[in-house]
Amino acid sequence: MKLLYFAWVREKIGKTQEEVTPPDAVTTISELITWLETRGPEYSEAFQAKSSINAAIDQTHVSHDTKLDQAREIAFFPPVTGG
Amino acid sequence: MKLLYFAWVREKIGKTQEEVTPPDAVTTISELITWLETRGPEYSEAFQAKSSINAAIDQTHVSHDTKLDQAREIAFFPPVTGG
Amino acid sequence: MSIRVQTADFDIGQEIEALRQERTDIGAIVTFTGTVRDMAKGAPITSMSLEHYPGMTEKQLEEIMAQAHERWPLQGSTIIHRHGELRPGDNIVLVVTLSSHRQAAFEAAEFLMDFLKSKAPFWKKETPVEGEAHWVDAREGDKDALTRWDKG
Amino acid sequence: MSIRVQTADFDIGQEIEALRQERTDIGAIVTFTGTVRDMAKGAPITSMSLEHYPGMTEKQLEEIMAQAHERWPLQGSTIIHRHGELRPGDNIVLVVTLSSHRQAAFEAAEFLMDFLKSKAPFWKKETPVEGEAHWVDAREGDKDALTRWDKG
Repeated sequence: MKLLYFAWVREKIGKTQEEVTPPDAVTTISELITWLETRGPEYSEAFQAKSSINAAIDQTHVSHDTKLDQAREIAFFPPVTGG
Repeated sequence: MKLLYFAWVREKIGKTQEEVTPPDAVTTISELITWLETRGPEYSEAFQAKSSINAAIDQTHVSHDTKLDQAREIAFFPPVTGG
Repeated sequence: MSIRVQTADFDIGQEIEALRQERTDIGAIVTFTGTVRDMAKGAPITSMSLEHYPGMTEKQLEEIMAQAHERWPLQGSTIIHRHGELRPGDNIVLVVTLSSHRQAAFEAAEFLMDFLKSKAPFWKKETPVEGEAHWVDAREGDKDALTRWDKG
Repeated sequence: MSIRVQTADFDIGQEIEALRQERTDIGAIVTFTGTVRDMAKGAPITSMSLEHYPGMTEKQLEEIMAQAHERWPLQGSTIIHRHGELRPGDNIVLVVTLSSHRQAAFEAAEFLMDFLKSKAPFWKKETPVEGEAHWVDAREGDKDALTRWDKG
């Protein structure tokens, strides 16, 4: 699956996007975050304040307990500040 | 005092303005209307629907029981429809 | 603050630029433009004529604009209201409000429009395609709209 | 209905004209323009950078605009949101709504702005005159503003 990072999540992780293949046990956004945090300090720092991290599956806002199912594109970003 | 008429009040009375000198007994807007109605059928027709007639003394909206006092300019007009 | 009652048309973009100029402290600009509709109560019209009370109009608009500036943190505002002969599609009225806060700019513009609709001494006369020209009746809803701004 | 996410500036007057064209059935036109303020939390800034999520932004704006057209009798609407580097005084966002009724035009414009502020995937980074560039914190008030449109 393709992961996208925006704003300070992107800056902390140090990349705008990447392809990952998490283990089968990873079935929700929350589990995906926990798995990502094991990949290095840049991830654990980026996801430290979990309640401030928004997620989108295939460009739709979702909560952290949402199932990944056939997700192709998952994005992580801080609360939005446009307008 | 100077009287001004607008919109259909103006059209019914047939003039845009006039100078009048009502008797001393006329002390309120309401009494002024009653006196004007004696001046001819065009006035009694214009003031027929009294509750639809708005009045202003010296360019400020007033109710019909307002005293004329030292009024210089009194205007009569229908409910406004601008904007 | 700028108030104009005129027969001439106005340019919305120009009016905004006249207020904002080179300022960099503005966060929100709201405009409301009212235009002549081609239908009135289901019947097509060919033109509309707007009469007003010169002197009282300007006085009232100045008072209400001062009130708006007291109630909301505005950085600028403009009211332009046309009078005379207008045709369907023509501009009638323009309100522009500038503020550092969007809610203030929106509310002040709505407040000014509610006032213009229910208190400012303007009268509209419509000429329908068929039948005689007639004065437009006041809408009770416009008075009701204004009361929502009453305090306490 | 027109939605654009772009780095280029926009001209408010032109956007209004593009919607109204020669139409004579419109009664009310509301615009909201958001601009970059020179101060953030009391400290002067030199610039602002806006990042967004290409694809998701457009998808979301189309959905919310369709919702606005369902809820209010709109005759046209435009949303333009800029991204990239901006300076104090620059335009950020434009919303235009056309309706035969003024209240509908006002409410739809406010609804679209509340959505843009609290849901659309844009992020602002400010560069202060002194100190380091920082990402702007979300305001709780913006989320609250959106909830007022929730239906029973």
